[in-house]
Amino acid sequence: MSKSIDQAFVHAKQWLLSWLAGSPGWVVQVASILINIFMLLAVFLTLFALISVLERKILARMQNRYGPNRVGPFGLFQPIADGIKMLIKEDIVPARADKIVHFLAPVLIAAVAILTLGVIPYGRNMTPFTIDGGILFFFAVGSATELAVFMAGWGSNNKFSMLGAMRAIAQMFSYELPLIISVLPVVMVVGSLTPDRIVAAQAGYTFGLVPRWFAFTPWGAAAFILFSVSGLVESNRTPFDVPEGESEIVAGHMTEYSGFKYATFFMAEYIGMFAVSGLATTLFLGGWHAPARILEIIPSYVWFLVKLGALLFVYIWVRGTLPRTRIDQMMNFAWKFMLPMAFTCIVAAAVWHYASRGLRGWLWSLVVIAVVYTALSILLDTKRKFAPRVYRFAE
Amino acid sequence: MSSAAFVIISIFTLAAALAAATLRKLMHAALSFAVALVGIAAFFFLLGAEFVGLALVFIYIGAVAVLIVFTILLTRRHAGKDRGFNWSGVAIAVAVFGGLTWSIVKTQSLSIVAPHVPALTVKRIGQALMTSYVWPLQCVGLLLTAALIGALVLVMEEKR
Amino acid sequence: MSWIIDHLWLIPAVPFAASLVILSLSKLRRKSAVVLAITGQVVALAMSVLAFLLTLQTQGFRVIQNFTWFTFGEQTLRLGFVLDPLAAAMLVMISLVGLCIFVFSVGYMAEDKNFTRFFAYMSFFSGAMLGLVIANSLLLLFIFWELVGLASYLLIGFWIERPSAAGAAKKAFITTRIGDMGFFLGMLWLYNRSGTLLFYDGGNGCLESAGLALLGASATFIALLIFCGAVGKSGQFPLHVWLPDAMEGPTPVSALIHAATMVAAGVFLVARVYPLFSLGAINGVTSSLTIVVWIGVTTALMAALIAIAQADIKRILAYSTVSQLGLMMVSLGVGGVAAGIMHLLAHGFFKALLFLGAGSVIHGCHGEQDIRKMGGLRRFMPVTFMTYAVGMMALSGVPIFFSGGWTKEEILHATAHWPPSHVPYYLILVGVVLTALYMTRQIIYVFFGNPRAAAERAHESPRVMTMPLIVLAFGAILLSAVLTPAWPWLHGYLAGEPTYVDVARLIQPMLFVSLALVSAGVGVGFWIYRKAGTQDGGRPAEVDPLEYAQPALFRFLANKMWIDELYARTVISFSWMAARFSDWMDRYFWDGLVRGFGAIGQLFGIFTTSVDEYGINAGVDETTAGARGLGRVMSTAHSGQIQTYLGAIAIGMLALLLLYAWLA
Amino acid sequence: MTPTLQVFLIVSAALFSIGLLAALSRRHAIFILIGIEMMLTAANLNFIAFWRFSPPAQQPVGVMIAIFSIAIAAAEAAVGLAMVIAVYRHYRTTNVDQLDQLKG
Repeated sequence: MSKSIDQAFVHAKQWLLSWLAGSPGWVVQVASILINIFMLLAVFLTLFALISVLERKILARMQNRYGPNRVGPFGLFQPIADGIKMLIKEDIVPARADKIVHFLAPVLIAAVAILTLGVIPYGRNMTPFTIDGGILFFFAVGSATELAVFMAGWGSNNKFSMLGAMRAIAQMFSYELPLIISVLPVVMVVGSLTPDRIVAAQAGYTFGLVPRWFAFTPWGAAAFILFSVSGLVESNRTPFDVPEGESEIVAGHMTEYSGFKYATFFMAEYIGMFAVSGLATTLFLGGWHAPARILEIIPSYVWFLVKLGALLFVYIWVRGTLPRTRIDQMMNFAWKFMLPMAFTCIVAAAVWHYASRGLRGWLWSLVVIAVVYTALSILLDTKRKFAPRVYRFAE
Repeated sequence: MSSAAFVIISIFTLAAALAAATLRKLMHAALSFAVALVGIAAFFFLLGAEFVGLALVFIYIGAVAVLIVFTILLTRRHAGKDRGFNWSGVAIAVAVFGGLTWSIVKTQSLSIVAPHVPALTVKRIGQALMTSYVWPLQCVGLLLTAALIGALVLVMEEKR
Repeated sequence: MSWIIDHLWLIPAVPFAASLVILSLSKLRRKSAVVLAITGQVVALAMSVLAFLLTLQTQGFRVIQNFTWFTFGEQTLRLGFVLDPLAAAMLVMISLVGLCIFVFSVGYMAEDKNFTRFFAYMSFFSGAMLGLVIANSLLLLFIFWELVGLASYLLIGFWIERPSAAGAAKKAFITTRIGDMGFFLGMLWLYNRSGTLLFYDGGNGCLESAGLALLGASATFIALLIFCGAVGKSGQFPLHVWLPDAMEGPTPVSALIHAATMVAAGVFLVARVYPLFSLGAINGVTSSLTIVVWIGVTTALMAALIAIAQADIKRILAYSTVSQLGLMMVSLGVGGVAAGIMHLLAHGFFKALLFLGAGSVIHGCHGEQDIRKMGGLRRFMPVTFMTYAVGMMALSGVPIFFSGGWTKEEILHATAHWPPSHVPYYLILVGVVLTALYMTRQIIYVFFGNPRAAAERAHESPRVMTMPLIVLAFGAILLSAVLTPAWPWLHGYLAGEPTYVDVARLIQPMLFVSLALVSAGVGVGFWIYRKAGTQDGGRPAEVDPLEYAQPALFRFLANKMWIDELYARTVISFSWMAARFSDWMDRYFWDGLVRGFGAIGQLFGIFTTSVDEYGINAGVDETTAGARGLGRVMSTAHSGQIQTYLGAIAIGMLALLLLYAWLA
Repeated sequence: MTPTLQVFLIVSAALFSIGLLAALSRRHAIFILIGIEMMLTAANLNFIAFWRFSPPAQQPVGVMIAIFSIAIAAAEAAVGLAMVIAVYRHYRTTNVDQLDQLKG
């Protein structure tokens, strides 16, 4: 029974495709692709609507206020109202803008964000597009975001836009390195760039109790943290929303956008966040695997969504907690701490692998990470830098 | 490997490439170049070299194209429109194209259909890179480091 | 536990690594430097103790770890590590004493601006020294030998801004180099004869029967050449002059390198290659060993005499070190290898203790080193005084409670039964008396009597400096537990013999001999120097009692028997003369030759010039004019426009393509 | 009908010629770089096509060369663009017509 619920969507798709039995092969192929795309868009656009209102409500709770509560029950219809507002708002294009580039930027950024969703396994047998180098695809396509942001900045012909775009590109470039390098340990250990294989490699339980997720190994935990932080930066969210910091440069590269184009940017940011969280889930949190053997009766895609939701909650939580960083602090952090640590994770994963992947490997890789972490914090003088601030007043 | 896909991709690629070579606004040309690269990556997919296609997208669109637009931004004084157009260059390019096409068409041994080859997995590429091609790989790593440092030195502001 | 056997290389590698890391740190990271250096030393100590415990398992324990360094042609050059009682005992002594000295240095060097560099060098030295003792190949030993030499050079000249320190460093380096030259030649000779430099190699090493059989009569010369190295490093008679000057370095350096460990390396080397020395021994006597004995005796007696007349607290200890090393050499030469090494180990403890005590005194007296300006310090520096007294008694050879007494007694015992001659025995007895005498003199000058100029503002050193002193003092005392004839455990351990307890052997005639000698030395010392530093009769306060009594003799001794001056007159002035002669030859003879040839060349040149000018040039001018014209025409192709070049390349490519297609 | 090697080569030749066109006829230095990159990718396309159309071999040599040439092209682009910036700083122009200091 639980198996059929687990595979419900897969069966439904096969049933739909069975209508096309007898038509040429490419028709079935195209139909299958279209179904996948449709499902992806339906699920994630709904999720986007839901998260946008939930984020506002959660943030409101954290800031001791109510948040949206007027439209529909508990304000749940708020996104619909927002959507209608965005759609009927006037679309303003600056006179001196580069109109083609200005128009293409939001299209590209949204397309890229949605494309990256395609390679993530959402449940057992539920990967929309299986590519041999799925992880590489994710990053290859994701790297076009920078171009899109630059197009937005350039096309608007506005100083704030340009500055915001440059900041965005600088930070995205810097954090793309730790992001990708922190994925490498997993790829190395699994020996594959295919997300399905990576999820499969995390099946099973040590001592029948602790799931074999990579986040439970020292290198995996370190890489997971690095990946999540870098992912946070890549999606330009607080505390790393330097490129669109409204108190400094209006809204960065989105300054000259309004109406539906602005909504597209907004959507792309959220979908990018979903994609990074989904990849983090796949890589480190065991994908759609259940955290305990007993809980395997719950369908796999539910587990995936639960983990995704947990990560998203953490993102919102961080946004509600931390203030915005300065750009130079961010850059220093990326190059002086994140990057060496990411390389250390590779070494630690290799140590873990060659020390037979057991408890011994666990301890040794912990030692590697702890040593490098300590050395880095001594070298970077974190004790002094993160001490309580001393205020000096004019005397 | 279907003809339809080939025709679509080649028209797309060549159109984008032509745009990249002839558009008057530099920024538009750079973006067209990125589009042309997507087309070439599609060619690679079509030919079964998925990894190379992905690497091409990753490196060219993620890095080289952004570098180019950044350079355009930094040397903006003339970035608006590129007026001059050297017609002798066009003639040479057309002649080269003619010569190449003529010699390709003339060589009969080239009109072959692709044989069936096993899919080229990333794993196999990785193994090849780590065994037979490990020296070139290291050399490329060294080259990239040198290029990185060289580029930095070139653009560093001279301290006065 | 046997893990350490496979990882013996880690013992030197850890301090080396610490040194490299510290060197790469910024000058301001003092705390990190200290933590790294001391951690490295603690790790080395822990591993040494592990290795030491391992060697206790069986009698005559010995494991080797050989590996190939590189291969040239048919030959492979192999290096290796060895762990046996000799190495293990040295390891523990070096790392323990080293640790104490590191801790002491934290206090002593606290004010120095090159604090991190100091610890980097010290760690470097420690690593090299630990490597030296576990080397299983003469070549590897030589490598580490040179590395400790380098460390010694760097540390003697640590205060590089002082010309005297730089000079002393240079002197140490060059003097030891003379000995090392012999060592190197001996090594080459050995390799030529035996084809291997490994000490132990499962029966094929150069110290094992198969290897020794290949040497034959050349063994004597090889042994003596290697002994040259030991003479240089251990400051034996002709080459001892660098060691007292080496006291220009910081005091912890003197304690670690120039008292406890490095200078003992020569003794260690002789003990290590002892089979070479004793090859073909008749009744335990060979000609090479006889030379070792005589050099040792000469050194011991001479240095002890000089020590009596010195005023610098560290120089006295330096000459004492030279003298004690001579004693060890005598012991090795007469066949008491275990006794010599025991004395080396015990000496390592109490001499390090004495030097650190001296450092503490200097620190307390704000940098003053002249004992005549101290006095009465026992009231100001009680801890230093107590520990210093322990060291003094151990060095003087006070029996029963102090380790030095037992080892010295054993050396005397060994020497007394040397077949060829009894002269060394009697000379060494004199040496023992002199040792007690000059130590008594020193301690009276420093700690007794009235405070003089430098002692007035003296203060006890901080805890970080006194703790190592106390540890070393306990070491110097407790070590005697395993040295007594009643239970000669260390002797048995080193010699690979079983030991058992026999209280009856505690009382031996030699015990009374040494007791008598020491009390004679101390008593005479007290009698002579009872009023040292004060005005007495016709003698001014600052004049030494001995100087007052025997001015000529004292001057002779105070000027180190004029050996430095002798060298300056003979060796150095000879090399000056040789240099000047070579310079003259170069300037006038060879230069004259060269100039002569030059003149011939010039003449020929004048001739050819005229031919050139009027015969050939006319033709060439025309040609060059033509070439220039052609060049002007060609240069128009170089428009400086890259696109033109690129276009030309494209056209060329097209032409080649068409040519190829047309031909095919 | 499936495409033969010839048509791939012709497309690649066309791409190469377009790259050459950009490199030869435009004045702005960046265009020259774009043209060179395009010619390089055309060469890569050739390599991949030849690999795909030749009988299966032990090593995917064509693919390997393409991968290495992509890496080298990235290095070339970085240095080339750095040079463009340096030239711009020095001469205040990126127009290659005006950069003829090496004129003979």
